[in-house]
Amino acid sequence: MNTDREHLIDLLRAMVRIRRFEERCAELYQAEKIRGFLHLYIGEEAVAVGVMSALRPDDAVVATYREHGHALAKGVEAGPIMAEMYGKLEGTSRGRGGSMHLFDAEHRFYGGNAIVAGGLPLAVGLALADHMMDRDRVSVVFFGEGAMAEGEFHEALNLASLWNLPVLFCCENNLYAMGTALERSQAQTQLALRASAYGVSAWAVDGMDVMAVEEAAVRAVEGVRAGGGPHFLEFQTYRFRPHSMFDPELYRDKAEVAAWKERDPIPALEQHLRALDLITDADMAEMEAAVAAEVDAAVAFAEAGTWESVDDLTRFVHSEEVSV
Amino acid sequence: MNTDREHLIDLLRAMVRIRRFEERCAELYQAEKIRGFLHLYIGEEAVAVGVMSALRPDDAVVATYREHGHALAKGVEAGPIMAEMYGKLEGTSRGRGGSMHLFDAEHRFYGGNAIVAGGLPLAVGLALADHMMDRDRVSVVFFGEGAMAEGEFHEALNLASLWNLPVLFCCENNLYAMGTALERSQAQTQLALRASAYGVSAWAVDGMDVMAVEEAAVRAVEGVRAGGGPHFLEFQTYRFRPHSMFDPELYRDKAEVAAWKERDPIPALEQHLRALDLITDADMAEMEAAVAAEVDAAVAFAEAGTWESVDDLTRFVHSEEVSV
Amino acid sequence: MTTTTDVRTLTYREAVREAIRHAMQTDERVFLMGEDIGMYGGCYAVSKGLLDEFGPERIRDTPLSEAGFVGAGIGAALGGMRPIVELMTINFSLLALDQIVNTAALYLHMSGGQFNVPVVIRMPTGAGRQVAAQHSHSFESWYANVPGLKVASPATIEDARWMLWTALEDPDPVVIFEHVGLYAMSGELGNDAGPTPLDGAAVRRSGSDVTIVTYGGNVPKALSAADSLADDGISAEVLDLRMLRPLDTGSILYSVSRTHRLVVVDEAWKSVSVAAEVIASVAEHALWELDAPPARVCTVEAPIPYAQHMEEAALPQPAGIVRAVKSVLGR
Amino acid sequence: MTTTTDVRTLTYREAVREAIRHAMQTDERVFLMGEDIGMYGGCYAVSKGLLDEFGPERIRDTPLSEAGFVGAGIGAALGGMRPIVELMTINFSLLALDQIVNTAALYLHMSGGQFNVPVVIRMPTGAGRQVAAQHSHSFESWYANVPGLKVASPATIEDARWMLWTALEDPDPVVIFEHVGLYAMSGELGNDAGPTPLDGAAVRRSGSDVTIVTYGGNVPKALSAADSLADDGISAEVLDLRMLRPLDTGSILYSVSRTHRLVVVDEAWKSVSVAAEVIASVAEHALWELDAPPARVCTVEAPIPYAQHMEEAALPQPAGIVRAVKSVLGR
Ligand SMILES: Cc1ncc(C[n+]2csc(CCOP(=O)(O)OP(=O)(O)O)c2C)c(N)n1
Ligand SMILES: Cc1ncc(C[n+]2csc(CCOP(=O)(O)OP(=O)(O)O)c2C)c(N)n1
Ligand SMILES: [Mg+2]
Ligand SMILES: [Mg+2]
Repeated sequence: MNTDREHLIDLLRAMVRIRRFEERCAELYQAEKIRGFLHLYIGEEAVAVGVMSALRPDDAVVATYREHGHALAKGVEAGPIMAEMYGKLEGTSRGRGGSMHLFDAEHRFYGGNAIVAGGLPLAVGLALADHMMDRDRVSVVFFGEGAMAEGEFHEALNLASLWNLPVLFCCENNLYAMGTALERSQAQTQLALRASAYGVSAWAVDGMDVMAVEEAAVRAVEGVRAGGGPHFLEFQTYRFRPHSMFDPELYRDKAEVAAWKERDPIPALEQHLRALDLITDADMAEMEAAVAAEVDAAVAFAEAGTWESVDDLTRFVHSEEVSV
Repeated sequence: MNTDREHLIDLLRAMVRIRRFEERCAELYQAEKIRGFLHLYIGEEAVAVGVMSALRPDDAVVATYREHGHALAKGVEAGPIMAEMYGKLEGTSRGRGGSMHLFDAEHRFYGGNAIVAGGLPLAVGLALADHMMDRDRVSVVFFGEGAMAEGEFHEALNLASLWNLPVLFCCENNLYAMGTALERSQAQTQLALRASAYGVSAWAVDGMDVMAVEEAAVRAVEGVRAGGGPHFLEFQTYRFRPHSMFDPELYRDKAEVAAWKERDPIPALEQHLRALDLITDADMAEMEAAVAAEVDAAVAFAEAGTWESVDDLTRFVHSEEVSV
Repeated sequence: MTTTTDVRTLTYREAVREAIRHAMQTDERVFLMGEDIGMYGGCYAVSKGLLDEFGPERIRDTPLSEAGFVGAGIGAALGGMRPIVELMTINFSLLALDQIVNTAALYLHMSGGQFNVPVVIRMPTGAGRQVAAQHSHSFESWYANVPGLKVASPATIEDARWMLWTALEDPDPVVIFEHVGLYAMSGELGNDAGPTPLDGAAVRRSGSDVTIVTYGGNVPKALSAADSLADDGISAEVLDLRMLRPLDTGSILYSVSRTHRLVVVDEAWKSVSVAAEVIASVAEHALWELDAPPARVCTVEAPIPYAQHMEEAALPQPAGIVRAVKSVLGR
Repeated sequence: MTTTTDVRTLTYREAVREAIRHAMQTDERVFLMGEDIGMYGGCYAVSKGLLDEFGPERIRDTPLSEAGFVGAGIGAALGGMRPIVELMTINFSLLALDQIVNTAALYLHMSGGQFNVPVVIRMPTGAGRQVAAQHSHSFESWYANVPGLKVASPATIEDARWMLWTALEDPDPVVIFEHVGLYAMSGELGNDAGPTPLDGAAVRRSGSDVTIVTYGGNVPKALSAADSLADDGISAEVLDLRMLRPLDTGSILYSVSRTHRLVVVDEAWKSVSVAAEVIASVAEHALWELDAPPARVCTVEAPIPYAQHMEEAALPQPAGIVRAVKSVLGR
């Protein structure tokens, strides 16, 4: 895998970007600038960043309601994402979707699907289209370990495997589905093993180590693109924040959270770079400053945004012109 | 297992009963006495007979649209079953269900569910009730290999295993789901292996050998009743007839059907008994005569049946009195 | 006339919780099953605290498997239990519709009267919390179309507290819709209150100029509209359907036969809504009673958007109800 | 006036098959996906022979996974294909409703206009073949409630042959319901016939005394009722809705404004049916045009029974339509 300095610093910057962006989101939620459900990815950044760096721009991504990090890592601009959370017309979805429904056709970012496991059949279909049109693109779908109990997960894995489709299934196993711990939702908690029962190549990866994530993703994406059929990666990770801003967190104890924070992927990579003398305080300060500026600009963009006219409520219920 | 003469002859009689009953059904379908969908179990009798002989009367059975054999083996009388197919008021379901929807509360026969895989969550719930009420009953659900692609299969197996419920999952792998061969519907065709991925005890059984079926069922039922959690049995069997009376059978060749007919469970057991000199021509003749008489009586019962009054169309949309 | 000692104040959320607790204390066959109702405390905090009181067997957290656990609830009901199955929202209930319709609603009739299914299925419905299109819809009308189901829509503290009791006594499947906008509503409940029936609409405000028929989360909106209409000298009767199936056509006709004017408020999309059924029933049975064409105030026919001003504009609001009433009255 | 050379006779089933074949020959992005459409030849033999012509990639048999393959069809549409997804019957479509509603219908609006979903979903609907409660229902009304979907109900050979073409040209999801009772119907098709629109009802028989509004499998029943009414000197207009969403209210109002009497025939259960929507729309927009209360002829509100006499009694029949028309006419 690519271990040169610039690349590692890019990975670090990508994670820091997501972290700072979401820390700001949390503040803006308190300030009631952002409303509805807000699900933060803080703690899991290594997964989206590592996987996206293994993709081509023309590969597709389907994500969940916890998708700010995936959108940013896939190349969606911070401004429109923030504007979307503000409910502004300049948002990725005209302010109609909010935090849970980011979309970006240009970057082949298919949402922002808030039906747990609902995105899996969609990704299978995107891959089916590529397969039938002889395109060597990969479709990547992210979902949590809780989604693996859903029937749609089962049907999607069987279809993708049966038809040998170019799908990369990325399970973000953060040990909880809202308040439901893995062992209370899955009879078989070795998720990669579960997936391999569908005849797909599957393995578990340390989701707190962005280099490990990238290495696994590169291998899996190569396999998928080469016609090796769907692959499944279980990323063992953890969310540092509550499920959503409404979550009283009655179901896990502080000690567990603290222990996982010890494994925060951002300081981990920073230490690694420092140990190799690949990064200096100045570099870090510069990076943080650049990211802070980007987040400020995103907030400014959102603040400056406009409101969609209520006259447009029914606009795009159907397409405006026939796209044949 | 029980290998004494009487018992083996009972198993043979039970299979012959189902075979002759359904052969008559096929004739009555041609005669348009039976209408709608008719799915014959011919060739698979060893499965229902072997499993039922391992059950207690108070164990529950949930079956599919291909359930004549299961109903007969569970103790439902032939007369009401035939009357049901005639659409008569004296049928198991007042003539409202027909071939696909046999029900019998007295024998804890819960249908006759024609939604593929729809019966699995139901069986899980019956078992949950027994579990919560500390009853040592077993709930058995029959389904085809095609049902294993459905999300409801997945959700039911995970729930039963997660909650360690007394369910026996009986997969009747007859290699086809209508015209879809196993390898065209399942990415992983080793079904017992697939089931074991949910953490349930699972193994494959020769579904053409009633003694093997019974032995496996006895072991599995003991395990379930003893609190060992759900078990899964894959019965490798074959339907000798078309999927339903509408099936042109374009999807399989005569040779394959012929090869499986060589393994017909009824002659197989008869030969076994003859080899051991446990049965004579006279015994067989007597058995066939008795069965023929029973089938004739069932047809007579159906013919003599009455039609439900159309005034009762909405009767039992809701219960007639509160059953609290 | 009640004195303060005869009544107490509680929220709709507390009323539902109390109803569940009461049922579980009274009948050991009753249990609650659903996603995150236990350890998490319930997505809308309805079941908060019940896990400690009743334990994990009877406050049973489920995996994300809507078809699976709703089907298991149906099976448990067939097995002699009295399950209360909670779906996290009506949007996710689409994943369980096969079990609710093809099994729960059909089994008694299809079995010739042998297998009744005493299950109660509860779920939050409706919009207004800026949670966008996949969490804000109202599909009650689909359930109201299905014979074999009873469909309840408690809109008051009393019904929130007492309809569940009647539903659990019912031998057949009952689906209860709780509008997310009502959970925080607080109000008085008489200490002498008791089980409320699973049939019959209720006049929440009587009036003589127009009948406003509504249900669930829109009852408060209709009442506030009626208040402002009163300021303009218009006396509006507000009829709360309470049950969407069976529909109390008699009460609708009775009210319309006195007011001769009808406005139906329904948070569902207008086309093929419960509101359509209400108007159709009146047209069939009391056409000559109408002194003006009836009107519907429904959600704009589009997915519910996130932005607050767009969501507000999409949903029925008191101002819109007032406008509709005035136009029906030719004012 | 057409001579025999201008027309040919074919069945509804053949018309649908020809429509699929034509689309697949014309546009390589089109493919057919569903359960047993290939090797088996189609549960209703609609797709018989297409596997040999187009091969297993484009006549794609699926496992029993309704949510999975319908979702995959939606994804393939987003990926640039033009999938025709076949569900074996409407009853099983409940298993795919989450994907159809929460994904296909919402994606374009929820994404602010970025992701249209050009998928066509076909399925048989309706009763009359003695296949009992789990195979005989009519849930079209649920689909007709959902913004973002177009809902088609071809009732003639021409629409069976040509609506699919228009549906495939549509950039958004279209759901097509084919009544099982129509597949064997045969009739003439003009060789000059071409694409039929996804909006607009059609007068199948014009008349002056009463408007019979219906759709799908009940159009032939309404026409035969109109025949016998003619014998009694009653001139009935039969309006075939063709599309259940969007509903052509204009044509309904136009017809009623001439006949002043309305009977709606719908195989769905009466409560909250498309029939209710038709009557509600007329009451809202043309109340004064009605010289008599409108009437509905729908399926008895019970699961469809197997026994032939019971099933017949449960469903709308010409005799019942005649009775309803006469009572609306006060005869
Ligand atoms: C079908 C469905 N059921 C329930 C929900 C409510 N819900 C939203 S997120 C969530 C937990 C999902 O957990 P997991 O899949 O592990 O993802 P995570 O949130 O941990 O990233 C639940 C139950 C939903 N959105 N969709
Ligand atoms: C949910 C659902 N989808 C499709 C069907 C139509 N159908 C009835 S039986 C059948 C094949 C089932 O095959 P399998 O499960 O192997 O059982 P078998 O008929 O072989 O005994 C199909 C597709 C159905 N009844 N239910
Ligand atoms: Mg999780
Ligand atoms: Mg099979």
